[in-house]
Amino acid sequence: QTNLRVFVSSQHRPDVWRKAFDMYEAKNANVKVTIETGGNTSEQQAQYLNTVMTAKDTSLDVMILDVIRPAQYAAAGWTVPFNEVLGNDAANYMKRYLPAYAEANTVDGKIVALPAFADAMFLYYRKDLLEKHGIQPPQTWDQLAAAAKKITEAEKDPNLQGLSFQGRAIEGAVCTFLLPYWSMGKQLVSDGKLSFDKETAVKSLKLWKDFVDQGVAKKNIAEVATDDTRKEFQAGNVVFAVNWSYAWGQFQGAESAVKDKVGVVKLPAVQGGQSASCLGGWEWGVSAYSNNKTEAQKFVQFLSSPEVSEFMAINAALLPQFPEVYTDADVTKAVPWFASARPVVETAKARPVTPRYNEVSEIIRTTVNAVLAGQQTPEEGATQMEGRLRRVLR
Amino acid sequence: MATASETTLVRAPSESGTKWWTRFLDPSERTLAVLLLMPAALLLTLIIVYPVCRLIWTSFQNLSLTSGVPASFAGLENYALMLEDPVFWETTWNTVLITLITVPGALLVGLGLALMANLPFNVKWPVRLSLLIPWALPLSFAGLIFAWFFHSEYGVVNDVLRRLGIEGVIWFNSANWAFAAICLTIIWKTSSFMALIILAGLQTIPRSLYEAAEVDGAGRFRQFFEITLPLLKPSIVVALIFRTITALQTFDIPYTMTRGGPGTSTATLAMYIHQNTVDFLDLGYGSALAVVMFALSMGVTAVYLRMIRAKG
Amino acid sequence: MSHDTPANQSILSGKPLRILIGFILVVNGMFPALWILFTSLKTEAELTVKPITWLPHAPTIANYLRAFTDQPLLLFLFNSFMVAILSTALTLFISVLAAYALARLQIRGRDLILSAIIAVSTFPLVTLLVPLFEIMRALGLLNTWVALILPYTVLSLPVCTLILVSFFEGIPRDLENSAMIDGCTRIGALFKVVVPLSAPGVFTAGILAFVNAWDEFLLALSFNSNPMLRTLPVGITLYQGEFAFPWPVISAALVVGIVPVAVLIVIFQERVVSGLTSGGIKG
Amino acid sequence: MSSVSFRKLEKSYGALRIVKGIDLEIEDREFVVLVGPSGCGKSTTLRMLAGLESISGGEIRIGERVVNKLPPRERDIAMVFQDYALYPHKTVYENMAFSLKVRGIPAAEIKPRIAQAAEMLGISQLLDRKPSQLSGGQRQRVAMGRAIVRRPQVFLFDEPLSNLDAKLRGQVRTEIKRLHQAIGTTIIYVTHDQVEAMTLADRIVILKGGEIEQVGTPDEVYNNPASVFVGGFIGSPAMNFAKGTIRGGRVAFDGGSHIPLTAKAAGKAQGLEGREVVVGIRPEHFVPAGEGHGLSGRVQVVEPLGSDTLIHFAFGSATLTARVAPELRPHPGETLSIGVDPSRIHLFDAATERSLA
Amino acid sequence: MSSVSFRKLEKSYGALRIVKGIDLEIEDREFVVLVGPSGCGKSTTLRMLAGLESISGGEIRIGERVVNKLPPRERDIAMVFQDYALYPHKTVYENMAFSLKVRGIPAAEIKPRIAQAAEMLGISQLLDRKPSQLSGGQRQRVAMGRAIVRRPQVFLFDEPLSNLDAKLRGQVRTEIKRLHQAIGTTIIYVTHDQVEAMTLADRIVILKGGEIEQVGTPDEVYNNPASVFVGGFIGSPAMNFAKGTIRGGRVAFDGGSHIPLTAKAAGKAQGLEGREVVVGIRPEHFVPAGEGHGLSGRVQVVEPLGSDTLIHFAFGSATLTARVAPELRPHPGETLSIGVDPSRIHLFDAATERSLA
Ligand SMILES: Nc1ncnc2c1ncn2[C@@H]1O[C@H](COP(=O)(O)OP(=O)(O)OP(=O)(O)O)[C@@H](O)[C@H]1O
Ligand SMILES: Nc1ncnc2c1ncn2[C@@H]1O[C@H](COP(=O)(O)OP(=O)(O)OP(=O)(O)O)[C@@H](O)[C@H]1O
Ligand SMILES: [Mg+2]
Ligand SMILES: [Mg+2]
Repeated sequence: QTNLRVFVSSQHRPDVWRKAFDMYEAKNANVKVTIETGGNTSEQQAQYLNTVMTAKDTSLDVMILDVIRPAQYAAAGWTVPFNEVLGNDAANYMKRYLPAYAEANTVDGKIVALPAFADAMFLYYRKDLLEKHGIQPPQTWDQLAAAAKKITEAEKDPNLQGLSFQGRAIEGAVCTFLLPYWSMGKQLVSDGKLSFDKETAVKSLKLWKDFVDQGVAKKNIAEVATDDTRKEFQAGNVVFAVNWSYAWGQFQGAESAVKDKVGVVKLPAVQGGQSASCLGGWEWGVSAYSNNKTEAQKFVQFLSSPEVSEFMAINAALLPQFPEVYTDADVTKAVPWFASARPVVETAKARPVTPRYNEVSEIIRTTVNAVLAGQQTPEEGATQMEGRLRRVLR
Repeated sequence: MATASETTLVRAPSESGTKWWTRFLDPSERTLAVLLLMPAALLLTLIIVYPVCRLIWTSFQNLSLTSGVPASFAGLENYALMLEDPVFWETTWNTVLITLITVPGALLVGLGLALMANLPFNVKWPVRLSLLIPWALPLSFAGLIFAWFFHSEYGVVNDVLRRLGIEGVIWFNSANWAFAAICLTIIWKTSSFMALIILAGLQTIPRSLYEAAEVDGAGRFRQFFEITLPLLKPSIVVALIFRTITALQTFDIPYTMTRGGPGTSTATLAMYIHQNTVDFLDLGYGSALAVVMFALSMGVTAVYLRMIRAKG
Repeated sequence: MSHDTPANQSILSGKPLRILIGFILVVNGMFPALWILFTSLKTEAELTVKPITWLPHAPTIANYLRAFTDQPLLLFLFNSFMVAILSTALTLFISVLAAYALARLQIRGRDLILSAIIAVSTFPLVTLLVPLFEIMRALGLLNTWVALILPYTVLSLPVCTLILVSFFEGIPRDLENSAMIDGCTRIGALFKVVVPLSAPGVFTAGILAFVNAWDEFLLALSFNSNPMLRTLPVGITLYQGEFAFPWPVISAALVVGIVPVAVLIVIFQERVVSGLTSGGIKG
Repeated sequence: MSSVSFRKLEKSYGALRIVKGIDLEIEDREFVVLVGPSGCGKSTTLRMLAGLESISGGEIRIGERVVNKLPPRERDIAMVFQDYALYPHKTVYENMAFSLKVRGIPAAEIKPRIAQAAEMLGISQLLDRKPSQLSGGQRQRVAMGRAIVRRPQVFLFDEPLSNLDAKLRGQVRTEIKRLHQAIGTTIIYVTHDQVEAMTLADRIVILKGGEIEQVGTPDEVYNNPASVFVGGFIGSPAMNFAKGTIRGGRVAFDGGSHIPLTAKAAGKAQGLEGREVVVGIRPEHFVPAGEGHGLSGRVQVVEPLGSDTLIHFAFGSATLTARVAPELRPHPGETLSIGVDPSRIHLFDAATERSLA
Repeated sequence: MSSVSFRKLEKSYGALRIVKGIDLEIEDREFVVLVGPSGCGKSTTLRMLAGLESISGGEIRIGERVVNKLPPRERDIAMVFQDYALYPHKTVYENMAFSLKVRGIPAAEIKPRIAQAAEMLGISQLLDRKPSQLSGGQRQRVAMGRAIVRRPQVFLFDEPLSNLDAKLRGQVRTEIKRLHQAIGTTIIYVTHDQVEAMTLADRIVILKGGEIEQVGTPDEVYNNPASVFVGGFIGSPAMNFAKGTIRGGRVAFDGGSHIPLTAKAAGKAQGLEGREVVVGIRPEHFVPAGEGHGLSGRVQVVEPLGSDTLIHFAFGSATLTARVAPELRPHPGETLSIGVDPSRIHLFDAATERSLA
């Protein structure tokens, strides 16, 4: 009899996960799974898990981790890699997932966690307003700016803003910076080394700052967090919004002012560049202090299977980490919009996979915030960002 | 008036008849003092002293969980690193500034609140309640609520300003305004703690002293400065010590209001410690920072205690 | 103390002024709480209306229903209440003993002990999270009330001790002497005479300890992962999503969390009439 | 300028009437002593005059000013509190200097004034101490000193000497008297010490249950008490009372003894034949047996005071006290024969308890 | 059983010696009164006996037990404090009931005991009040009552009557005396009231600066004071002192007047020819001019007390006070001729201030 304690993020439908666990228990009579939760945001959960892991607690076996954390946990020696159980098959095994997830969970050739579900950033737009003014969903940021200006000027609604994105010094601001940066074809980290391109960084920051200065985005964008974007769009005050997948469900809710008026496409590109989205989603890791590592890894393999992915997509509206699940008939029936989500998720890139990601994140988001608040020019911001990043990622 | 039987009722036990255990009821002053201080000492050792020793030990180690390098003794390296760390200096400066602004601020406001609350109101409880509510509001939510109050669009502050015909500012777009908003919030939140302690002190001042002063010719202000304030001094010092310590540890309010933004302009030392230990998992450096903060608090406390002792 | 003297009247004279002062006090203290109350009666959509509304347009109790049904709010309340009450009681007990020793007994190094007690409180508990977690695990206290009660007691112990010391010093020694002659032990005199007479101080210390325990978040989050043992501040964050922060529901939960504290304060404040110590002695 | 007058002065706490309409005119430079049993409202009256207690009815004037609504500091009074009310955080010197500093008197002048007052009260060596380091008596002297240095228009003293030992009390009493003669400030003084009242007062006011029972010079209240209460209250040991009946120009007591009335008293007692009266006899007005009209009774208690002896003896249902020469020491149980000077007795109506004189 | 003895009792605060070696044996059922100037250590001594103050040296016994280390509650004493020390949070009834409850006496018994004590002290109607609602005198009576209900082995009183008015004081004084006679408990009583000391005490102990100056019955200390200090301290008004020189069987004063010594005194004064002495004369030992040996001086102050008159007159460099009949009222400035009974004077050595008798 093996007892597995699993840490589940409580904002991601632990009740549905429980059912998935039941399925496993049904198949493996010798395993019992108990759920543990702590905090309701990625941040609070990290706080809790960091405490538990630093204290080398043996009671926890499996934990769900935000996509930005597996590398950090692996470096701290808190998770056990899957390479051994997967054997030579490892590389092939990872190919089943969307490529970005294979990348996000592999550090120096070690598979440190297995993906639980996917997420990405989307461009939401007001279908009704675009149709009314005869505008196609924008392909580039310039088009978006033009469209936003045209619509807001025509609508004469003082409350209507062109574009909402995240300027507050939160994790979302990192994506804000990376979207145009990636779109221009540059990477922040390649092969574990910093590959910062300052010119691109300036352009990226300037792109956003220009939106503010031109009135496409609000002056107070520096205080806008992810859910503020969602709320304002949902209240009908925004034409374009950059946001994660969770917003879709809310836009279609009963309290929404934009129900059935929302379109979703992949994010615009920089003129001449490729569209890029920011990869989200969560991964399953096995604690290095667990007494049931093998059993736990087997369990995680199950949780990270297409079968469970489909189950979670249908029952919890979590985006699948397998490309083929998007087109599964049952899934498209339960969540039709996933069809339009797949191309977006496929363009999504993982944020730098580095043990010191938290420091990288802190540097980027404070800079973005400072630039958008007008405390620094894009040039100053980029210079400072480069300097500080260099110290972290030598 | 008394019969023999009554007088024997309360006769003290004779020496030989004294029960052995009664000796434990009357330990010598020294023993009693030790016994009385024991529970506090035990608890403090368990919860604070032992962990603090661990922390200090860690601060001399190279222990960054994300580095992939095993822990090693680093001597004063972490401390040396600190001197060159601009963020350390900035957050320390912010912390000191917040302390210098909000401690006197909360003292003044708290003193005012306490004096006002000490007036003979017919119905006392609404006054006392409003004195305590700010403080009873969980810190983690007080910050969020005030961040919302200072929101440039949906906040009450700008709404009231607008109604008064003043164009509000985007508080969190500017380092100075954000700092001001944070300080105001901290003062609001902590002045009730001050007021509470001062109010308790106020109630111990005998009224006859005011009468004597009144007859002596002292006016309201004179009475305040010559009677109230000196006699409140012990309470004020108590409040100041703890307010200063908590001010040096300021974390929740800037964390929830601005995340230290814009940039790092409103980040505090406690936030930086938290970041280094919890986010960056650099336990060695984080511990060193904590030790520095501890030293800072100790220094301030020592000054206060000297102040009490000088007058005591 | 209760009646007006001319002196008192002149100090801050006049009923109107007093009412104004009362009003200022109430607004200052109550406004955020009232705002939360109003918010808890609004719909989420009303929060993004411009210009903002103060009173709810169409008050709804839906948020309260959600607050109670989405999460076991009553359980959170119960846990918070028990942890806060027990740690307050423990804090008061320990600090009454320590304060008495410091205020009354001839101890060498009294100042040193006092400084030491204060000094330990200068260490932010946050930085001690990990070692504390290890201690609690070693003692098998994780996921118990005790895991929170002990650190919360330490959190309030220094300030409570200091407050009580100053109060005890204000109690005439003869009252205690009298009790000892009347047949009490020193400890008996402490609890029968000194403590009742320091009621305002004990009350103040108690309120401080209670609120400290009632508010704490980080330790509660880390030490008690069992959903059955969650305290209110941790519980309230559960209404949050990864990104979503549903103010109206959280406000409703906050209101539910503030009410017991308010009731407690009102009840106690009636009991703690000012100037208890006056009139017992000649001086 | 600094006369004081009370007109129909009242004080109630809720339904409880404490002071029930006091009318009193105190002249400038007069020394008035308030006496009365504990709880009769002496302190309350003083506090109303000082402005420390609100006035429920009537009016108080200091000089020509109605001061009912005036705050204490504008009344130009100094007060020695029954409970001292020293400032615990100030040294003795600072306690005494406070009122002078408040009134803006230059430091150069404060110092000698305090030195002088301290000298007079014998507290010069205590000037640097805090009140908590003083004994009860020392504190009271400091409180006295604090008032004295002020030199106000009216002094209020609330039992200022009650904690001093007899010797010091006599000394300070004489100082107060001298002080009064020197500066001539109006003084209102509450005490329950007979000697203080008799020796200090220009006039004595006897209060009973919040009302004035009698006002008069010490001699008047001593020699012509207006009522049984005053007779019994003023004088120590207290006046003796015995109930009797007027019968044929004499007062007859139960048990057969009687005292003849003097011609003067008999004149006043005319038409009172058969009325019950209370006879008051001061302890010192007993004379050796044979010298006055003889009375006798069983000795109960003998108290030798050194300077005199007090003999308590039973007389009818009453116990009488006689003050006699110290050498006289009868034993309890003996029968005492003692004389009364009929011209020295006081007659009161038994029903109203008012004087018949 | 409940005798009390002090052996070489000492008390110091740091370097400050307050009580400097007191030796005193108090018998069971004895009533001992401690007197002495303010600050001489009376309260301190009492508090050491009660166990409230640690003992710096020597030993205290109650009965046969050395109680130096015994906690107050086991000494079976009751104490009335100089500053009352009533429990402000308890009603009068609860104040009085407290010690009985603590000792586990059943409620049924507590009630009548309190009722009885309250009746005796005249506080029956105050039982429901809190101390803050009482006047000073009322508080003191409650404090008395609290001790009385206890019926302990030893009663300690620290100036219990100082805030009562004269009448009540006399009354309570008699009650205390009666109480003592009834239960016969040992009583140690601190006061600075002459009358209390003289009437209550079996023995009076006069303290000066932490040392015993004289112990004796009231008569002894009054009639044979051991020193100038005792002579001046006991008796009110105080004994008069004048410096003189023994010359040929007489005491000669500056200014030429003299008093002859009685044969007995002359005997003792032999060999003292030419020595400086202090002559002590009690105010009541002046007699009308012509009756004794004549003295004269300028009248300074006249204090009519009603029962007597005090005349303060200058004699050489000293001021003497004479207690005379109330009718005698010389005016200040007049020259007074007055007699002294030579057999009544006291002689002290001018250098040591000890009695020569
Ligand atoms: N706040 C109060 N509430 C009710 N009664 C009070 C209050 N203060 C005083 N009293 C009552 O008023 C009466 C007069 O009190 P006051 O202090 O004037 O007496 P006093 O004549 O000075 O007596 P003492 O000689 O004992 O000092 C007393 O019976 C007292 O109990
Ligand atoms: N804690 C202390 N530290 C230093 N000196 C003290 C202390 N307590 C009392 N004294 C001093 O001890 C002396 C004796 O005090 P005590 O109270 O015994 O006097 P007392 O004879 O009762 O006088 P009183 O008649 O004024 O009550 C005083 O001079 C006083 O100043
Ligand atoms: Mg009084
Ligand atoms: Mg004393």
